[in-house]
Amino acid sequence: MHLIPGDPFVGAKAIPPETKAAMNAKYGLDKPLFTQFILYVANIFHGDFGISLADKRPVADVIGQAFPVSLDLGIRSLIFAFVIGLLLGIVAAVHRGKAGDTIAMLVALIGVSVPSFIIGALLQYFLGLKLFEATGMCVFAIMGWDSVNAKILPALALAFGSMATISRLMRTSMLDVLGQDYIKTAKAKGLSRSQIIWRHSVRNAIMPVVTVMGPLVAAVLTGAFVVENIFTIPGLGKYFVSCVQTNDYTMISGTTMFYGAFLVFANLIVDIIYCLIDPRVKLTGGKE
Amino acid sequence: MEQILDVKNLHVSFDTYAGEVHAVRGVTLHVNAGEILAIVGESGCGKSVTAQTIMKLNPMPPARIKEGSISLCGKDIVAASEKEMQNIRGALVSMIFQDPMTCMNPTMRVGKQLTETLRKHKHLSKAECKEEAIKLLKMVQIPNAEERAMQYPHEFSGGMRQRAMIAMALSCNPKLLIADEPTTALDVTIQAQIMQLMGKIREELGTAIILITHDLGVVANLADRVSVMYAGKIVENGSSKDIFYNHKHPYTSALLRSLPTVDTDRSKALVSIPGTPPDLFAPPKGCAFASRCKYCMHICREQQPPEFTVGENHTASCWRLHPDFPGDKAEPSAAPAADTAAKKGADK
Amino acid sequence: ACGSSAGGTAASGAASGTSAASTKNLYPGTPDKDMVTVNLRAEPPELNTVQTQDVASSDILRMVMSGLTRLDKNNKPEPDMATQWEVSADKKTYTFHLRQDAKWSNGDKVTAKNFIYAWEQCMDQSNAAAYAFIVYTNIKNGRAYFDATKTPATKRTAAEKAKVAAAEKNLGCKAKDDYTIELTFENPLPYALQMMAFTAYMPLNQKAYESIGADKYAKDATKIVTNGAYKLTEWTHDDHIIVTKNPDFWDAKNNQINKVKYVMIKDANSNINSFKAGQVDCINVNGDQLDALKTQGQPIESYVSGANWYFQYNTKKKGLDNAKIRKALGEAIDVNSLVKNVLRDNSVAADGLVPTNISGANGKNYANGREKLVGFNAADAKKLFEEGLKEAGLTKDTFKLSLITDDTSGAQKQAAFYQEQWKSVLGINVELKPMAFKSRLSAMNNHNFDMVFAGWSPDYNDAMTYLDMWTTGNGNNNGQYSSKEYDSLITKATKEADEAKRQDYLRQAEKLVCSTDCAIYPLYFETVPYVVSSKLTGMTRSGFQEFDFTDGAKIVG
Amino acid sequence: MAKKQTAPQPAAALKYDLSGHIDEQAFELVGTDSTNMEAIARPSISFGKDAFNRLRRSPTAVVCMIILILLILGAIFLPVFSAFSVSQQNVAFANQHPMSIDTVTHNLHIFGTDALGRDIWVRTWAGARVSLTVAFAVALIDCAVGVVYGGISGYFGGAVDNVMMRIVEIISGIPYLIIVMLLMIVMDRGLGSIIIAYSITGWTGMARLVRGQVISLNEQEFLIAAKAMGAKPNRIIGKHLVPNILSVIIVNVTLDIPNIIFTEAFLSMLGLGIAPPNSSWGILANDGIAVFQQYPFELVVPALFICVTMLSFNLLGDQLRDAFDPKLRR
Amino acid sequence: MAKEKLIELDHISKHFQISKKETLVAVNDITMDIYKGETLGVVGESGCGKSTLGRVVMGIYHPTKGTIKYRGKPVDLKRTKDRFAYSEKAQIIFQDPYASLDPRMTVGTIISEGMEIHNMYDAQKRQERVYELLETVGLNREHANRFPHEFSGGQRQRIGIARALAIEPEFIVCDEPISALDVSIQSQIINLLKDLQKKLGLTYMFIAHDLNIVKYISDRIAVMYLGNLLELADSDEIYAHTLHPYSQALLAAVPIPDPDKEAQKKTQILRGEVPSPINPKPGCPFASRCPYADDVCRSKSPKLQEIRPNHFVACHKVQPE
Ligand SMILES: Nc1ncnc2c1ncn2[C@@H]1O[C@H](COP(=O)(O)OP(=O)(O)OP(=O)(O)O)[C@@H](O)[C@H]1O
Ligand SMILES: Nc1ncnc2c1ncn2[C@@H]1O[C@H](COP(=O)(O)OP(=O)(O)OP(=O)(O)O)[C@@H](O)[C@H]1O
Ligand SMILES: [Mg+2]
Ligand SMILES: [Mg+2]
Repeated sequence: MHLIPGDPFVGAKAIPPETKAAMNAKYGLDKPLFTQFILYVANIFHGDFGISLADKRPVADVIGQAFPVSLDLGIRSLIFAFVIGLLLGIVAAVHRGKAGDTIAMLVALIGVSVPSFIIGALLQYFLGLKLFEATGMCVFAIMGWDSVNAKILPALALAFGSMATISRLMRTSMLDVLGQDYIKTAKAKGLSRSQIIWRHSVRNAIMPVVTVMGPLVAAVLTGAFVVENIFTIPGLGKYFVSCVQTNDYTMISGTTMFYGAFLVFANLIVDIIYCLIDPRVKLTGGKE
Repeated sequence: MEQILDVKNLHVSFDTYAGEVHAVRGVTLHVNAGEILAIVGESGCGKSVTAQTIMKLNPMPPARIKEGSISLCGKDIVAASEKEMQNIRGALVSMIFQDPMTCMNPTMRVGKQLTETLRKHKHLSKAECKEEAIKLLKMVQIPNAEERAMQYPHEFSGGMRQRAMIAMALSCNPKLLIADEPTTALDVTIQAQIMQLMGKIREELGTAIILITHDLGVVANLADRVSVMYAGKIVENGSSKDIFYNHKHPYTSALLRSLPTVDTDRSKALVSIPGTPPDLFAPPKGCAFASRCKYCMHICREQQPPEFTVGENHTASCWRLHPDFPGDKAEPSAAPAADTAAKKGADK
Repeated sequence: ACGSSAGGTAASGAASGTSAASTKNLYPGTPDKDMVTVNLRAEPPELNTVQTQDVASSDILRMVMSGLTRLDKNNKPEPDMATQWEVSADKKTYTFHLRQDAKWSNGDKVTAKNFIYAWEQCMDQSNAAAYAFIVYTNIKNGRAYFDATKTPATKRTAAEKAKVAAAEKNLGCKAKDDYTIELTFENPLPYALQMMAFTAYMPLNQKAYESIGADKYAKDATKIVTNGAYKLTEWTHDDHIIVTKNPDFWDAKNNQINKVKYVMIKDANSNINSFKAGQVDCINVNGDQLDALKTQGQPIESYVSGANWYFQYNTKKKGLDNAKIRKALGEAIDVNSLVKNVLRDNSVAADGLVPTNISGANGKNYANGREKLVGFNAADAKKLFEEGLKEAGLTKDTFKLSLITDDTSGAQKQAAFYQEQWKSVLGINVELKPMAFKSRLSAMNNHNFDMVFAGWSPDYNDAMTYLDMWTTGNGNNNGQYSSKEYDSLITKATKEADEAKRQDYLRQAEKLVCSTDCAIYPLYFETVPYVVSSKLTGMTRSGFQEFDFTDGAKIVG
Repeated sequence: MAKKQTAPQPAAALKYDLSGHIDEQAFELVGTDSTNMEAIARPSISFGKDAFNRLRRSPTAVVCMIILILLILGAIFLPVFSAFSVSQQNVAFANQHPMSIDTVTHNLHIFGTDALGRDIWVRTWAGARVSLTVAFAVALIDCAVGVVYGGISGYFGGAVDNVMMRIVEIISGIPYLIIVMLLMIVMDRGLGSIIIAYSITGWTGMARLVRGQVISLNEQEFLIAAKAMGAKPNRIIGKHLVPNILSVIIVNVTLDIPNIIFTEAFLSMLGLGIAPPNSSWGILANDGIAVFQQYPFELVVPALFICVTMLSFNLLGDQLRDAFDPKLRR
Repeated sequence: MAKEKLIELDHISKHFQISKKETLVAVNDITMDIYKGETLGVVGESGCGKSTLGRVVMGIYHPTKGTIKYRGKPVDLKRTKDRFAYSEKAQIIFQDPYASLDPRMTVGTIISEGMEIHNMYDAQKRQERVYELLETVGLNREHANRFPHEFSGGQRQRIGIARALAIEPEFIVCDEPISALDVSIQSQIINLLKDLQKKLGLTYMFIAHDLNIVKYISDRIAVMYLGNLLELADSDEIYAHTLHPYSQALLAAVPIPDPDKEAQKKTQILRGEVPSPINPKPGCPFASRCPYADDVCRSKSPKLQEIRPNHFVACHKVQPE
């Protein structure tokens, strides 16, 4: 970690060299690198990620406090992304080649085409400020994370990108399913179109979408930085970025490790969900 | 006899990227109550398209009924709306497909899939459906029906799945069952089970069956009547006996003789039909079989042969059956035995 | 951070021309009648007075903690925990008398020992307090104490303990009784009373500090014990802080706002949006927002922050060791155009190194009557540059220069402006190197730069805070400027008790460093424009009190 | 196109009246027609050509291609032929609306000026240069590394595959942002650094894709046939695998490029983009977002360019995927 | 006919490790010889290991156990050199005419690839040979520049045959070359294969599940079930004296394209399902469906025995008289 130029204790003011040495001693940075590393690893086994050099709080505390917020935001945005994305994908697939398809895919494409910092700023301006000025009511709060109306816009802004991914994936997989023989069977039974779509297609079409949820969770959590910054949300995303900029290396390794572990966990959850919706997959074995 | 299905001069085309595919080019056929009609023909000759058009299962577009009429139990299918078709499908006519592995929804319990038709058409409750599902599975001789109904398709073997598919198709007692190559994907020993089951069903339930297959052995085993298709047209139509013993069309005859049987002499070459069937993108203007037919005549290349009646319920489309056909001048060495009969039949 | 003395009506000094009376405030602010919300912009990283070193933390600390003195509306020290004091003739010894009714938030009495304990903690080398030097260089024999406390208290050997005890005995700070403190300084300290309001000199409740533990102290709302006008009642990290009026505070009747909520909005758009949407009552605005608000007719206020921005040259680098070249590089910049067209936030072009809001001798500000030391002069710049290059044996093509800036968009924008100015006036291409703040400081400390666009904000309200750093070998003298004359001027000023003489030494030094030798080149003094909702009046904002609600701030309407 | 009738017409085209008597001549035996019975009605067309034809017929694809070509040409030429340079300032004429005339040079600012009075038109095109260069360079590197890595991993399988895929998992397990940021801080700012930083994490997606494709192709009978004929690995990879996954690679690259443009914008947003006074779309958008409430067009211009480019690449990728889709071929 | 052994399979097994605990026994302990110039038919239900056996013989899969001898010499297919030499002698034709041709190559390239690999002829001669081969299999020379997807199934199958013939092999594994084809096309291919055999003296291992065709084309027939060889005999012998209960059921199940004969035939329908080849139980593999199975069958696996001259059967119930 010492590769990064700069020193964690450099403040705006120069600190007398004696004080700096004292600081290094206090945080164990005067020891040889190797010793520092061993100590760090040893501490991690005790659940101790060290003390954030920028915040002076234990990294574990920072993560413990900020991550639930990020998770809340992430889950909300994933729900948005999932529900809207699936609907768009279904609409597009069912109306393949027609206006519905074009519109749904255009919406999705715009979702991937506009960077989240622009979407966030626009949502805040139009749905936050302009709506407030028009109605005189605080329909969506502009900042904060303490009320329900504050949690909608950020989740939406964060959802856009993954929503686009999901809807495009859903469209492809839905088209695939709609071309399957068992859909023909269902049709031959006299089921109506909506019955065919909802009873026979959606569940099967969701499965490939579920498999990308793992990486999507990662994207959402790390991408949260921008949105957390715009909407002033006390989440982990911004620590994740700012710790690199401030050379806060206990925080860097702490968050990286935590995210790594979380992503493993998220993938595990995705696997479990996959097993729940696909009866062919057993938890122990592979696919048939 | 009561006619359940009457298809007249059916033309179906597909509009594809590369052009129009004339998949069905004037099919006329009918099915009587309780009989088994087999449709045989080479791959791509339009059997499945014909069958699916009867139920209007083809996605339209790209498929398009260009001409013709279909009457199912007196209902005009061509004019029927999608809503009306939904009420007809499964109730009046149902269908089973070639590959039982892909024809069942992998994420739905077999019992539920089995009784969806009942819920839709007979509005049975969930509990009734469960009972019904078990009954149906028992009907198609699946052991442990109670347990099996709660399982998913992947837990079934291929033969069991095809039997479950049959049960599914029969759940609403349809008048007509269309079986599109029901045994092609199965092993012979399993095929024998399915054939036996189909025979039994026809006997016990009196369901008429359209059996689509490549396998003339299966036809011989099950069919009452046979329609032979080639390149989107029916070239010969007749009772099973007519087709096997008294065929009038050179294609039928070549087809039958190209099959080796247990008794075929191994030292002799098989009778084979050279060439490949025509591409339905550009069907030939004359008889589609002309280029592969060793009896081909000038007229065959120019004009499509009309349907000639050659016996009771036996028709064939070949210019050699035309009353003006002068007979074979220089008889090819191994003329089909049927040729003499053909001349006889052509004298109306 | 801060400190203050007489003079300096900063808020009015450089404020924009708008007067609150003529324009109507368009924004009613937050709906809550009991609480005001202001944007603090960043999470305060450290509320432990021993350790704190930043503006955001001291904003909160000045609300919840009380030192011996506090700053009034005009940044003048007034009594707080000390009700009165005596000063010795040599201005080296101060005797403070504490009020006897003051209480900590845990109910303990505030005593003289609390102050001595706090200062000792700050000076204790093993605690590694960032502002230890501001205590130990001032208090008599503080340095010896600092040197004695290398090992942490818990690990000291008997010999070390004895050494520390001896050093403690010699320290210039004594609790004469529970409510009297005698404080002796190393040198005459004319700004000692402002210094007593600085966070490093605030008291500490030893019992609470030790039971919570130094590492955990003040890391949460429940882990801090305060003695100030407000109590820290809510702290969601990186989201908001709420302070609530302390009814037991001696001056409680003058504190009219019940609760203050500090939010931490960084994004510029969110900042203005949340103000307009009535989620915040006071925000700082940037030049673009200021223009738009002005057009709308919203009254704008501002204060001089005391921060000055300048070029720091690496005087050891070939070419930049030439004073003419250094001067030419500075004079080539049309700062007035920058301030007017680019910044547009009422900042003013610098005429010297020490900003206008710093107090000086005779009750007047230091900058009052100072000669103009720097400024835009294209013709002179060109001439000096040619001469300088010749002297240094360089040409425009062989002279390669780079400028390090912060990587914020504002800094990068300015850097692009300087780059273009150098190109058009001097005809040289300067490479820009944007860096993260910490990386920039590290490059500076390692003397690994040609030029840096840097800023300095005052620690206390005296010109010395801008000047002593350029002495030979000073930790902040990153350009390695070294002048015997300069060093002696600063030493003289330190020892001088007479205010006018002292100011004269300082002015000579200032001229030497930024005009004659041109080791640095001051560009502009920062002004902070802000808007306040119509709900909130009477709040104090200045370079030394970024937010203060104790002096008559009110919720109206 | 496919309707050409290849059957030769008999010399004497006869007309037959079905109702009446038919000439005996018509019943003359001609026998099998050996030229026609194996005839293929459709003209020969290679896979690539077929895909290209299909692409050409899609208006969306054509429009996208035109837009992208215009963008590339614009990026190459427009900054050179502009009245302003990228860094030229007129601070007294800052934040002007599009189509305003400069007070000093009296030239037209087509997209107006930015906060330093620089011409947004030329900065946008110069930005296009940077953004597109980064995108293409990264895509190329990703592609090269990913194909080789994924190809080796998929082809050899077993333990090699296991180890190689674990490495990929670890790399893609660490959020790419942190890797890129760490690298960006260690390295000097500039185009090269951005390209390297993003390439270091970017190739894993391609590697996985290629590996999956190779594994599924490996089971294909035509590959087994090649192996049965004694083909060596280099032949199998070069002649069979690569051509067969090429379409997937192309599609993936097309869909990857917008992501890279996106990342560049994001890094610029974090202040990690290229150094001023150079411009990139990310820098422009980031500058624009700060003032969009006051000068909306300063955001609209770069945002529009980013959107249109991303849209074009995405749509083109989708169209390419359709064009290459074997299911749609007949 | 003096029978010269071309390939000898000695206790060949092929297992696939599906997971840590599950082993799929695709081919189980098969010993048999393939004589030069003969056609050995292999029949059995889907999934019984026919293709796997064919691929093991081809050297595409390495046998888990057992050895293969070619012309009396053991070939170690793990060695690249051996395999390369062997690949010149043995070729394979696949079932799926769609998947077995590289869609990105022209027919000409597909056919000449083998010759290139084995460095046969120069470029021009190769081209001529491509035309020659195309005509041999009944296609036109113009087809050399076309792509596989433009051909019908039967045509593609013929291209596959041309490819196999290009390097002039001695031995061809035909892995269900006709199952995917139409009746009328099947006979074309069979006639073609027979012609080629006569002309070039080829040896075939002909895998199929249509017993009528196997009988027609093969000199000897091997009946497989669940990876095991159950019966091996001359073609006529096996039909005349079907000994194994499974072979009997298999033959009986084949429908005859003759309504009268079908009507008379009494089919005995097998009950029960084919067990899974994963971790197979000991005992006779057919025991679960065999109408004659007893406890011995269920516990002990039968050995292949010569019951009649050149007629081998693996069944406890069929013992030499
Ligand atoms: N969706 C479609 N789009 C275009 N052409 C189609 C479509 N479906 C079928 N066809 C064409 O219609 C013709 C008849 O097809 P059909 O499926 O009826 O053949 P089949 O006789 O059932 O063959 P098989 O025995 O292989 O099932 C074929 O040439 C086929 O290519
Ligand atoms: N590469 C492989 N990995 C794992 N299992 C395999 C593999 N190849 C074949 N198997 C399994 O081995 C068994 C025998 O397969 P094989 O393909 O030899 O059967 P087959 O007799 O050729 O069947 P079919 O008639 O369907 O072609 C099957 O259960 C199959 O699933
Ligand atoms: Mg079909
Ligand atoms: Mg096989």
